[in-house]
Amino acid sequence: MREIEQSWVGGSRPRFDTAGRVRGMIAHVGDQAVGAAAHVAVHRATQPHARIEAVHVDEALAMPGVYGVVTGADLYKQLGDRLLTGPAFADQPALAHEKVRYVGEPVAAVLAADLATARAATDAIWVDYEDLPPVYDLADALAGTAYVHDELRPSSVFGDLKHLRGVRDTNVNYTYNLRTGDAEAARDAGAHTVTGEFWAPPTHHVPIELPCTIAWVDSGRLEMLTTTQTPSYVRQTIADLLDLPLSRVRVTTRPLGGSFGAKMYDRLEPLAAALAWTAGRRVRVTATREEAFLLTTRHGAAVSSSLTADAEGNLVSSVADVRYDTGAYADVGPRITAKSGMVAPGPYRIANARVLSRCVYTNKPSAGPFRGFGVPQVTWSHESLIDELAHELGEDPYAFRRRHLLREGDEAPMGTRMHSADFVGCLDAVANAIGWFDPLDRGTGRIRRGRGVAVGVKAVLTPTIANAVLQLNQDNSATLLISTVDMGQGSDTIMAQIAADVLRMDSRRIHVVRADTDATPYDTITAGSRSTYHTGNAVRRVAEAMRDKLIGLAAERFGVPAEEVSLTPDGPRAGSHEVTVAELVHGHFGARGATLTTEANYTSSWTPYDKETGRSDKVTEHWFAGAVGARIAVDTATGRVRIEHLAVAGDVGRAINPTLVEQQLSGAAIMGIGHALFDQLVLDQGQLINGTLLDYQLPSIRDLPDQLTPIVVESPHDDGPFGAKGVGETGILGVAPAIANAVRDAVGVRLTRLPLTPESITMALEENQ
Amino acid sequence: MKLASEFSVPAPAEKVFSLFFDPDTMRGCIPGCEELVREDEKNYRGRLVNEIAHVRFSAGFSAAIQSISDEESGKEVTALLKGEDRRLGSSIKIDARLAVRPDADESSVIAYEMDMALWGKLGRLGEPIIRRRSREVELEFAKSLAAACGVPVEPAQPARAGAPAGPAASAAAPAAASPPVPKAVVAAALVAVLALLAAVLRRGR
Amino acid sequence: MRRHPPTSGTVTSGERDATQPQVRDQAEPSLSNATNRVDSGEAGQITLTVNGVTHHVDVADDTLLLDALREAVGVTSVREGCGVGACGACTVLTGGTSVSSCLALALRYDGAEITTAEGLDENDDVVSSFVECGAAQCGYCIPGFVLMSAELLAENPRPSEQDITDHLEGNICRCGTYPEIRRAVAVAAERRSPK
Amino acid sequence: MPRLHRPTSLAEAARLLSTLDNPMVYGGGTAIQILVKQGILFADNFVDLAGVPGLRDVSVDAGGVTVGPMVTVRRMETDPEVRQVVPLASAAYRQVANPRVRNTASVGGNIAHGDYRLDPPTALLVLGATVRATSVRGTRDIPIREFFVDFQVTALEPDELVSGIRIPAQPAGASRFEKNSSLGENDWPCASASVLVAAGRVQIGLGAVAPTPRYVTFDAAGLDDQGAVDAALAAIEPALDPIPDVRGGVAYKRRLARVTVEDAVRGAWKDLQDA
Repeated sequence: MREIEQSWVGGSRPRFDTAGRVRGMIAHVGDQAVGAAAHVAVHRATQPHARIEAVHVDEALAMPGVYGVVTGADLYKQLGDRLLTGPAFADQPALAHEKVRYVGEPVAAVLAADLATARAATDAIWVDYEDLPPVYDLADALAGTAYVHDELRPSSVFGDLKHLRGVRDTNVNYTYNLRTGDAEAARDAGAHTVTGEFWAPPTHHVPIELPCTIAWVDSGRLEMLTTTQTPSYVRQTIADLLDLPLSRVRVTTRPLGGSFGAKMYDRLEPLAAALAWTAGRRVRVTATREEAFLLTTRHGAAVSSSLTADAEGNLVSSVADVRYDTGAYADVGPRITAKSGMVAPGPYRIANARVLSRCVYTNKPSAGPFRGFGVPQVTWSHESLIDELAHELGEDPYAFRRRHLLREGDEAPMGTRMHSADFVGCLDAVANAIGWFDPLDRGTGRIRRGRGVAVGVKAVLTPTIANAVLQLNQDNSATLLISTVDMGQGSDTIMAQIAADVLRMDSRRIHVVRADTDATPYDTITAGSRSTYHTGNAVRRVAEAMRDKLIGLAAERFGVPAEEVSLTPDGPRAGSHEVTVAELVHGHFGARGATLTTEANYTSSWTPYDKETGRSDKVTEHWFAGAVGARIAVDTATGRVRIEHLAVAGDVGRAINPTLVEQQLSGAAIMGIGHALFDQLVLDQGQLINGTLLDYQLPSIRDLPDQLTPIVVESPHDDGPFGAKGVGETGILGVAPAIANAVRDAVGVRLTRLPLTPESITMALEENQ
Repeated sequence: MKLASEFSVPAPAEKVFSLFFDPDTMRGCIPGCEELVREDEKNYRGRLVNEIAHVRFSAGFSAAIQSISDEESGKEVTALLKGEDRRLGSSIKIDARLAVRPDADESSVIAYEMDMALWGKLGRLGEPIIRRRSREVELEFAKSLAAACGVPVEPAQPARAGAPAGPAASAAAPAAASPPVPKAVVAAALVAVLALLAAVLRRGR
Repeated sequence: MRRHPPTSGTVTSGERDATQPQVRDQAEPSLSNATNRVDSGEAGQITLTVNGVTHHVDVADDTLLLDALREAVGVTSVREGCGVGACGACTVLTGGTSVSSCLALALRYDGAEITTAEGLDENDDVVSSFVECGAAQCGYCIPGFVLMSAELLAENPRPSEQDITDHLEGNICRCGTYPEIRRAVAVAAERRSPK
Repeated sequence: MPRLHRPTSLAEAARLLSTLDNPMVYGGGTAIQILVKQGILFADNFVDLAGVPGLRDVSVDAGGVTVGPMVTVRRMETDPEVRQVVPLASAAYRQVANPRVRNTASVGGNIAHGDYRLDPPTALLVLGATVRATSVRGTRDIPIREFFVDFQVTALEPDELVSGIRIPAQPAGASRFEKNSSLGENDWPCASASVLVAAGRVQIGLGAVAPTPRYVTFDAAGLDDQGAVDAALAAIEPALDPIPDVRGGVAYKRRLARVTVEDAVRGAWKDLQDA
C-alpha cells in the first residue's frame, strides 16, 4: 500500500498528534490560559435528604480574597425554574434549591481570587437543615415511603416523557416494558428454568483528566470552554438556563483526557454559566478527584431474571425485572432503562420475553451514561443465566450459545431485525483464541483453571443528527468542521481518514477543528459509539460533495462531461487532461488561499417502541455485537482470579483504522476487568467511602491478563461509511460474565454479584463444601 | 453502618441507673463531653470536643428519645442522635437502641445496637477507623463507669462490636429488682451513644 | 488548603539537594549557607531549573511543586489526576528521580533540576518508541509513563517484562494502553542498548 | 496548611517540637500531604526535617544497618549493602506503594505514621530493630516490638521525632516477605508477613491483619515444613484481630493472613533446605 493509502480507510495510521500527546504538549481545557478569573469552589451537603432552612455565608464572605458567595436560592431568584436542568427530567439544580438530595450535593459556590482561598471559604459556610427520610437504596425507593422528588418534571429534550409530567408519590421516574409472547406461561411450561438475583454495583469512569469549565460573558454572549463530550447539548442547556438565543451562547472544547461518559450532559457547565452570567465575570470551575466522583456515576443495577428451555433445549422464555439506581437526579437514566432493558434477554432467539425495566431515584450521587450505557449490567445477568442453563442441560456453554444466537435477518425479542451483527463470528473468534476446543490443564490442589465465554449486544444511540462542513484549501489541504469530541478514541483521525479516502488525498493534510458551537455544526452527541457511523456518514457525504464540486470544476476546465473526470491523488484527470487541485482552485477563484466549502448532514431514524409491548421494527439504526472469552486460574486459598488469556471480539462493520479499533477493544476489556474483579463505588447510608484513588480500585499494569487478544470482526453495514460502525463500548459488554463463567467452570460456584472479589469467591467455595 | 455490642458493669442495675442520673459522673465517663443539657422530657442537647492526635472535633449535638419500653424482662429505649461539626464539614446521625438488664452477681448488662450514618469529610474516612475506635471508647466508657461504681474491674469483653445487629439482647434477661425511672434509662442511652459519637470522632494520625 | 498570613517564620533558601534522595552520602552543601534566610511564612522565591531553563518562582509554604510548575513555569505535561500520588499523571523527574509533584512542597525543590516530558527530545528513545507503538490514546497520563520509563531505563537498561510492570505499577492509564506502553518500553530499551 | 518550619539541626528540630503548638514532623511528606488534602489534619505547625544534616545517612557495619529517618524507602530497596546485611527488610521496603512514592517516602515517616498496613514494620519486628527517638529531653531507644502501640498510635511522645533506626544484621537462615492484596494487584495489602527462620526459631511479623503490626515467634526445633506451618498458624492465631473494611471482612482477612503466613513459612523452609 502506498503511504497515502495507509492514511485512508483501512489504514492503521497513527492518531493525530501522537508525538504531542506523548510529550504532553497538547493543551487540554485546564491548560488554557484563563487570565484574571474568579476561581470557584463549592460547599457540599452533609445530609442525604434534607430541607435547606438557611445557608450561612457571612464568615466566608468576610474572608480576604472572597469575591462572593452564591446559593441555590440566589440563582433561583434570577433564573426561576430554569435553574433545573437535565436531559430527561428538569430535576437538577446547579446549586441545591430548597432541598439537598445526596451527600456532597453542591449547596453554595464561593468565587475568590484564587482556588485555595475559595476552597478555604467553603469550610466557613454552614447550613441549617431539616432532615427528611433518606432513600438509600432500591428497596427503600420501591417501598415508596419517602420520595426523592415531590413530582416528576420531564425536560423538553425527550418528547416521549411528556406523559410523566406532574406524576407524584413515586421514586420510579421511568418504566420500560417488553412483552413478546407470553413469557410467564412459557416459563411455567418449560422443562428447564434457571433463575438469578444479579447485582452490578455503581462504578465510576475516572477519566484521568479532571473536569474543568471556564465561562465568561462577552458582549452579552455567554462563552464557555469546557471538558464536555456534548457541546451541542450544553449550548442548548445554557441557552435555556439563561433564556438566551442559541446564537448568544458559545461552547468550545479541547481534546479530552478521557471521559467514558463522565463528561456529558449537565456537569460543571450550568453552574459555571449561571455564575458567570449572574456575577458578570469570568469564572473557572474545576473539580478535585473527590468531587469528580460525585458528578456522575455508573448505575448500580439489580436484575431478577430467569431463562427457560424446553425439553429439546430450545430457549422458550426470558423474564427480567431490571432496576437501575439512578441516584438523586435522573440524568439520562430513563434512556438507559429503555435501551438496556430491551436487550435484557440477550442476543438470542427466544420466542417469549418479558422485561420490566425501571429507573429509580435514591438519595445518592446521580448516575448517568457510562461506556455500555447500562448494557453491561444486563449482560451480566443474561450471560450468567445462559451459561448456567447450559450447565444444567449438560451442554457445552459455547455450543449452546452458538445454537441460539441471532443471525443476520433474525428478529430480536424487541422486534428489530439483525443486520451487520455477527455474534456467531465473534463467539467463534474468542473461543478459538482462548483454546476452547483444546484440552485444559485444570490444575490440582490450590490452583484451578477454567474457561468462560460471553456475548453482548447493544443498540446504537438512535435517532441522532450529525453535520459536517468541509473547507478544501487551495494547497490541497483541508479543514473539517464537526462537533465530535476526540477524547482518546481517535475520532479526529478516523474522520480525516474517511474524508481523505473519498477525496484521494493524504488524511494527514486534513485538520479537524475542535468543537466550537460558533463554528462547527450541530451534532447530537459524542457518545454511545455513534460517531463513526453517524458523523462518519456526514463526513463521507461532505467529502463526496467536495469531490463532486472538484470534478465539476475540472470538467468545466477540461471541457469534458463530469462523468469522464476522476479524482486521483495527483488531482483530477480526464483522459490526457490533468490538473492539480491547487491549480484548479486557484484557477477558479483567481486568488491565492481561497477555499471551497461543502456541507452535509446525516440523520438516523427509528420507530419509537410501543408503550405497551416495548417493541419496534426499527428501534436502532444498527447493532453492536461482541464476545469475550476468558481462561483463568483461581487460587482457591486466597480466592484471587488470575486471567491467563482474555480475548475480546467486536463486529465493527469495517475497521476504518484497525489499530485504533483494536485499542478500543483492548482498552474496554481492561476497564471491564476492573468491573469484573474489584471496581466499585462503596456507599454507606449515602456516604461515598472510597472516593479517592487510594481506595477506589482501577486496573493497573499489574492487572493485565497474561495474554490479551483483541479481535476485529468485520460484517459490513449496508449504510455505514465504508460499511463501518463504532466500537467504543462493544469490548466491555461481556467481560464480567465471561470471567464469572470461567470461575464457574474452574471451581463450580456461580456468583451473581459483582465484583468477583477474592472474598466473595472464598465464601462461595466454603458454602459449596 | 451497624454496630452492636454489650458490656457488663459490676454494679446492680439500680446503682448504675442512679449514676446515669448524675450528670457529673456522666461527664467524667464520656470523653470530650463539655456540655449536656436536658431541654425537656425527651430532648437533650450538648457539645462534644475532642482533640486527639491530629484531628480536632467540636460538635454540637441533639438527642431525641423515640420510645421507651419498660417491660419486666428488661428496659429498652430508642433514641435519635444528631451531631454536626461545621468546621470539619461533617454530620452524624445515629439510630440507637439500648437495653439494660440486671445480671448475676449484683451486676448489670448494657447492650446496644446502633445504625450510624456519618456524612462529610469524616464519613469519607470509611468504616475501619470508626469500628476500631468505637470498640476502644466503649471499653473506656465501661471502665469509667465501673470505676464510678467503685468497682475498678475490667469490663466484660465486648467481643461483638462490629457484628450485625441482632434481636434485642435483653429478651431473655431476668426482671430487674425495681424498675428504673424512665429518665435514668434515657440518660443511659444517651451516654452510650455519646461514647460512640466520641469514638467515631477520635482519630489517631 | 488554607493560606496563612505573613509571620516571622524562617525559611532557608539555597538548599540544593534536599530533594535528591537517591544521592548517597550527600554533602548537603547548602547547610553552610544556613544563615542565608528569607523572612517569609507566606512566600519565598525558589529557583527551579526546568528542562534546562532556570526559573525564579514565588511560592508559599504550602505551594505544591505541581502548581508551581503549571502556573508559574507554564508546563502543561504535568497534570493533576488524583492529588494523592496514586495515578502518576503529575510525575516529574528531579535529578533523574521520579516524584509525584502533587504531594511535593515546592519549597523543598529549591535549586532542583527538573525534567518534564516536554523536556525530552522528540528523538529520545522513550518518546519515539511510545509514538511508534501507538502508546497513547487520550494521552493525558502518558507523559507520566514516559518519565517513569526514562527513570527505569536509566537504572536498568535491559528491563524484563516484570521489571517494566514493577516500575510502572503506580501509573494509571484509564484508556487501557498498558499493552502498547509495555511494548514501547521494551522497544526503547532495545533501541538504547541493543543486545 | 499549617506553618512550615525548616530547622537546620536536630537540636533545633527538637526544640521546635517542644515549643510549637500542635506540631507535626514533616518527613517524606507523602502521607501528610494526603491528610492535608482530606481536610482533617489537625496540626498547626510542620517541622520539616529536609534541612537537618545527617538524617539521610545509611551506615552499614558487621552488626547491622543504621538508617537516618529521612533515608528514602527506595534506597532501602536498592542499596546493595542494605540488601546484603538485612535482605528481609530490603524485600519489605521494596513492596511499599510504587517506585515514585518510594523515592519520596522516608524510613522514619513510614514507621511514625503507625499505619497497621505498612510492609516494612513486619520485617523490622522480625529483625528486632530499634527506633531512636530524640527530643529536648534527650535521646532514647525504643525496641520496635514496643513501638506500635495501637491503631495509628506509636510509642513516640508528641515532642519526639524518629532520629534513626538500627536494624541488626540478619542472622544466617532463611527469610521471606509475602503479601496479598484483595482488590487491585497494586492495592494496599490485605495481609502481609515477614518470616525469618534462623537459630532454631521462627519469627513472624504480620501486617494489615490487626490494628498494629504484630510479632510472634516460636521454637522451630525438630519441625519439618508442615510442622513449621502448623506451628506458625497456631502462633499467629491470637495475634489476628483484623479490622473489617472494603478490602475484606474479619473472616476473610483471617483466612488471608493464614495463607500469607503459610506461603512465607513454606518459602523460607524451602530456601533453608535448598541452601
